[in-house]
Amino acid sequence: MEISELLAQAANLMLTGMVGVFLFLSILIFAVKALSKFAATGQELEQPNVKKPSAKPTSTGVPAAHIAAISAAVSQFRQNN
Amino acid sequence: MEISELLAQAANLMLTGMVGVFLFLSILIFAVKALSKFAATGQELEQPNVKKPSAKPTSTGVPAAHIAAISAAVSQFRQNN
Amino acid sequence: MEISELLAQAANLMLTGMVGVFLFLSILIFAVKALSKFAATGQELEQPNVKKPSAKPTSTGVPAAHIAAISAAVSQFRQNN
Amino acid sequence: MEGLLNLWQATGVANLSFPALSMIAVGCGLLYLAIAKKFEPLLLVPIGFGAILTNIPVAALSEPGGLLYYVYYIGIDSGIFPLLIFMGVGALTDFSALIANPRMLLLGAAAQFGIFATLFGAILLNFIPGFEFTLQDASAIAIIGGADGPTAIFLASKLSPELLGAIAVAAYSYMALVPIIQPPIMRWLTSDEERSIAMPQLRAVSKREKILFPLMVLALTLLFLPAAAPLVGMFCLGNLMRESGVVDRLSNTAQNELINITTIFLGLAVGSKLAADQFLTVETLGILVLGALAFSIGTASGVYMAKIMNRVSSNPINPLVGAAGVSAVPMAARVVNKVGLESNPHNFLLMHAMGPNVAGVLGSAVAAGILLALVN
Amino acid sequence: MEGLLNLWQATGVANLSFPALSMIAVGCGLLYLAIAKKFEPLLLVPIGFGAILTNIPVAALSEPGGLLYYVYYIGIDSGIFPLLIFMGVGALTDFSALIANPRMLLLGAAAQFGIFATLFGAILLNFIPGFEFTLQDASAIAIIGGADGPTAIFLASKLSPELLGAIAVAAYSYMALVPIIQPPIMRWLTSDEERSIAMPQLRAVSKREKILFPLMVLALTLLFLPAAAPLVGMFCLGNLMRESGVVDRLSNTAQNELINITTIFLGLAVGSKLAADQFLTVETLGILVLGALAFSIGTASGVYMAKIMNRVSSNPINPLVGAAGVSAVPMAARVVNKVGLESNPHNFLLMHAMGPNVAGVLGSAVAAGILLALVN
Amino acid sequence: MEGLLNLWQATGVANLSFPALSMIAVGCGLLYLAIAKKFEPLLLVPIGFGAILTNIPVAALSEPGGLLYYVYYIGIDSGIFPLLIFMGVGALTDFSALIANPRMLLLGAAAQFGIFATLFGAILLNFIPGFEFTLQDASAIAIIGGADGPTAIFLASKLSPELLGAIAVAAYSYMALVPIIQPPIMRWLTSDEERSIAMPQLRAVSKREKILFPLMVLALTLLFLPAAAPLVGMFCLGNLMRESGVVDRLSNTAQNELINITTIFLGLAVGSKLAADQFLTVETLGILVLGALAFSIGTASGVYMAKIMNRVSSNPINPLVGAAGVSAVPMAARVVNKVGLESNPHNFLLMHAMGPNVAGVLGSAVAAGILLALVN
Ligand code: NA
Ligand code: NA
Ligand code: NA
Repeated sequence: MEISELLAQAANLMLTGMVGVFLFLSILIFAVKALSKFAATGQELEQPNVKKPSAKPTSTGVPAAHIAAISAAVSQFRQNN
Repeated sequence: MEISELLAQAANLMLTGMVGVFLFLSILIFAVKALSKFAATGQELEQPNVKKPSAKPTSTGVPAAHIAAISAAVSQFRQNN
Repeated sequence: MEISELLAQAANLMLTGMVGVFLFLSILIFAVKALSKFAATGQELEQPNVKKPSAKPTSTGVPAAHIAAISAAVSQFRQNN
Repeated sequence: MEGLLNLWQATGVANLSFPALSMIAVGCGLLYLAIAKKFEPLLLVPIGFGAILTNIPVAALSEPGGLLYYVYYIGIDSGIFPLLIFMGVGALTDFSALIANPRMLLLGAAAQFGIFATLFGAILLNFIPGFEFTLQDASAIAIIGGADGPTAIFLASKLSPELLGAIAVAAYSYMALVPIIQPPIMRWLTSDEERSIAMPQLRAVSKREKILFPLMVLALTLLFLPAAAPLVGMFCLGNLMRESGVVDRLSNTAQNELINITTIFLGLAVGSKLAADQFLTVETLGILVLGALAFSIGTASGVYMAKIMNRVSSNPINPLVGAAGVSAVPMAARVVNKVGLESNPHNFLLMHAMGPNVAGVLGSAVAAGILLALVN
Repeated sequence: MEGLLNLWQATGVANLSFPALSMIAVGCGLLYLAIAKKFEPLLLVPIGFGAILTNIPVAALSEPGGLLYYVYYIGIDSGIFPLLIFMGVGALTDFSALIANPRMLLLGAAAQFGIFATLFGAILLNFIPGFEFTLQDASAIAIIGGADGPTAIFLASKLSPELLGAIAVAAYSYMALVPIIQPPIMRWLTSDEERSIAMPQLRAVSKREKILFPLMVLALTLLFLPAAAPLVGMFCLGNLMRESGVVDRLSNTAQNELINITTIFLGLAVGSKLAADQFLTVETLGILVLGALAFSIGTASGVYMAKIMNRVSSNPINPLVGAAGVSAVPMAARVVNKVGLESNPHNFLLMHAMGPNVAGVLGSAVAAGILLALVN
Repeated sequence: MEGLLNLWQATGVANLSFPALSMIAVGCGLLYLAIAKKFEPLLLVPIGFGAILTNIPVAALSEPGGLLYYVYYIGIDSGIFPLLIFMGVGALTDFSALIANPRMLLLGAAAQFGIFATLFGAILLNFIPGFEFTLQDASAIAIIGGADGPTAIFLASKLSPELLGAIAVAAYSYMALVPIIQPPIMRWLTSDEERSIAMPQLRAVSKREKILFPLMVLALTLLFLPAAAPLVGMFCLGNLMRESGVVDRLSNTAQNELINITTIFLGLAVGSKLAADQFLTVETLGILVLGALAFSIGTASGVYMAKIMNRVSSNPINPLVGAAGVSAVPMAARVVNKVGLESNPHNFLLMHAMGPNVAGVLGSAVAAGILLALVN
């Protein structure tokens, strides 16, 4: 295949792809908003950042150092806000 | 195959099956009784309902709620008997 | 194949094998010594016998009784030396 | 524009059929029961999710090369997953109550009448136009009455794989419904006086008995019903690992990580059999009716057997414990305890019901072995 | 003597080639980065070790009958390992921040421009003699810009398996280099004032929303992009197991033992694709250049999108959080937080960056689905 | 009646053969040793149980379609299970004692004479009518002297799969019997004075040495004995994961769940090779005799080598530690410690014996590599 033809296809793919990604995630935005309204009909609320206690809190797939960093940031965040 | 013939086979299977199940489990009754006599020749006894301590007591394959219910029942049972 | 021929091959294998094993592990001795000199350029040292604390100390693949025995021996070793 | 058109033609909207949509609704229904109602969530979450995945158009997850296809052929078609689950269940089961009172095995035997009566009933259904169950189909459906998920999946995968999805869903659904199905039958068949019977405390059981028990069950299987050897054998291996006390790390792994991993995949694979063309049939309706029948008959037979034993025996037997003979461990035993407490608030039947309860597991494995030996 | 001669002829010294030796050096380099520099060690340790093993002469570990051969064909060729990792990642992901502020999804969408621009760039490279990338190759390379290891491996195994080794190594290496690649771009595109913008605290999210979120994502995938169903489906299954709260033992196993076991084997299998004849090519060089480009463009697009949104929106949006849209969870979000603190030491952006961060995971899975639908 | 007759014909009683019964007795014997005597229970429980299962008539668990068939072909025939065990053992092994005193490697080398002398002995047995061992068979049998289960299983599966059952059983049985086999030989070859020799305390070992050690072993294997690369490579991967300190979650999984799951299946698969027609042969008798011989010669060679080293070296070496060179970790090291304490109650040799002990693991992997290179 000629490179120019491939380039045309790639450009087309770039356009289609970005439109597709934006369409999909935009629909998801509306869906989440609808979901929140639906769910707002009285449910116990949780803090968004509070991790639910886990049976094995030390092994969550992300390096422990990251978790420590995140936890520190969150607690600082709370103190400062 | 005619349904009537199938029905005859199913009836036969029902009879054979129930006889087989009862035979097998009845033999097991005698075997367990023999086993108990054999084992009664002096061994440290355990309470039948005492669960042996397990390394991971919280994850035993049955929902935790069930275990809690069973434990509660057992302790009540002991208090009442 | 004649047994005598097999025997000759087996004897040859015995010789080659032992020479090979000794060669390999002897090279390893020199390599480890070289490694130790290389590594001696200032690093935090650990006691050779101190097991690093593990997330699940009780399940290390060797029977717990062995570990207990080894630990006991090690602590005695330290007291006596 | 051409790209967007191609993309549109690859969407689900452009490829959705009504049957697939209905099966996705069924999957959502199972998830609802599992999450909101807590009905056997460990199985119904992966089954429900697998049902949704398998019915997604275009994605072809259950066709050769798809994830669910691999999982089904590696784990279910081979029989490996139900056997691993059974090993884990064996490692989780404590047979003390049964060893202390082995007569309870008769209750576990009686409850299997639910299986064999339903087998007959499934063939009877053939008189209705639209049903054409073979003896294999009938046997696979009837095993729902065993109230034992892995046994049902193992037998169905051998005898009637195209019905496996409906059978597994029926089995787990009715196991979750035990607290609703059983109590009315139990109350109807017993008097308040019978339900108040107290049973003597169970004797202590030695470690040696508990170690030898799984080996003895295996020996009897070997001698009298080798067709049940895969199921009973793996169950006994798990139980021996538990009771021997020398391989705790293996026993713990069998009870936890191994059974968890297998459960996720088993559930997905079962769900992958809930494709529209296999599930949305009149047979599924028949299976659901027959499954309910099987549970009810099994419960009733257990209770009746206990009534008979109570009459002929010197030791009093509360007829309610017979209902636990269908297995559905430990749900059925808890139901017995609850119904018993209604009549006599000081009579705790839980441990007494554990005997027939685990006997029911053995009983349905034996029944499965008989069906494999005679029908296969 | 003959024996020793035979033994000599079976040594590596007598069979070593320079290319194999170079690849072993590459493997050692990856181990060095993983162990001494702590760059994505969970993946780079097994990948680096696998690269060494696969290039050991005579041993033939990656040829039929060898361990790495089995692991590759069972786990990668089938697509199973990346999907299991994705299930585990789903079980580890908390979508609260995204549900509280769903507009962040636009940032996750914008950052995918890194993928599609790189796709175009890869085809452009064909003008240089020596490069002959097909659309499949270009798509597989471009997905590096998704900053998501399992997505890249899954797509490459489907579209361009012979480039898989280089693509996976590039993806994980650049993910590890996020703290070095992103900050200059972020600082270059934003003013100090913009970087100091504080964002309003996130609202609380209910349990019901968190349970329904993965199901909704699955529903949209089903309707609009079923080609993404394997990836998105397994991700949503993991997340549903986490949030439903009724199958904690399955969720814990998916987050721990199952993902660990899969990670070891996935790494070894990826490493086994770092054979000299496949890796020491001019294409690899192109892939490394294009991968860096993809990350940079993705970062820039995310930041630009955030700037645009900040202008049109009533709620202030710190443009830095756009950089987290490339995913690379949670590294990119931490980088955002760190760069933000430089301009305003009281402005903690971490939780705000988690929204675009997890949106980026969805975004690149969607992009992968589009590529599978249109290019495959 | 016909049904019951069919059922009878499907029983084990009607199909039992005396050889199968004998093998079931052998399986029970292994279970007895494992549970009552605590002889290597982690392996002998699944092996013994597998031996019983495989000999159950009618059930055909080891024939195509049966569980044990799948487990054997997936895990042993491919070599995957022993390699995974070896990775786990590597993750469990601490090489500090060996790095501190690398001369101990000579003891690990000397003890391998048990392997090569037994190889010669196995061929000698061919003079007795009924024995017809090939060089492959003889090599697979001789590796029992390596006192290393996974190495023996890996080599036997490659060289002589039909002898695998007997070889694995002999290997694990003699490993369990180390406390009975070794002490008389050790006492016979040493004086009380020699046994009382105290050894200088071991120096501290740095983290860097421990990280680089497995990589160096791998490098030497690559250069000089690539045939040993699968075994040594997986062992080194496990050890590197342990010592690197950056992938603890992978290392823990390799040491625990993964090795446990593999052990259950490996044991069952080995047990499945204890079918009557393969085990009840005169070869098995020969294997048992040769295995005992191999252990004894290996012990003696280790002790002799230590005596020689003690004479030529400036640092005192207690000859007992040579016995640990056969590996059988950590049993052999404990036996050394115990026998040493009999002569000098203040002389704790355990840590000094760990060096030759782990050297023995490397030594037998090297010996296996040489056999694979020259005999295969
Ligand atoms: Na049952
Ligand atoms: Na992404
Ligand atoms: Na050895």
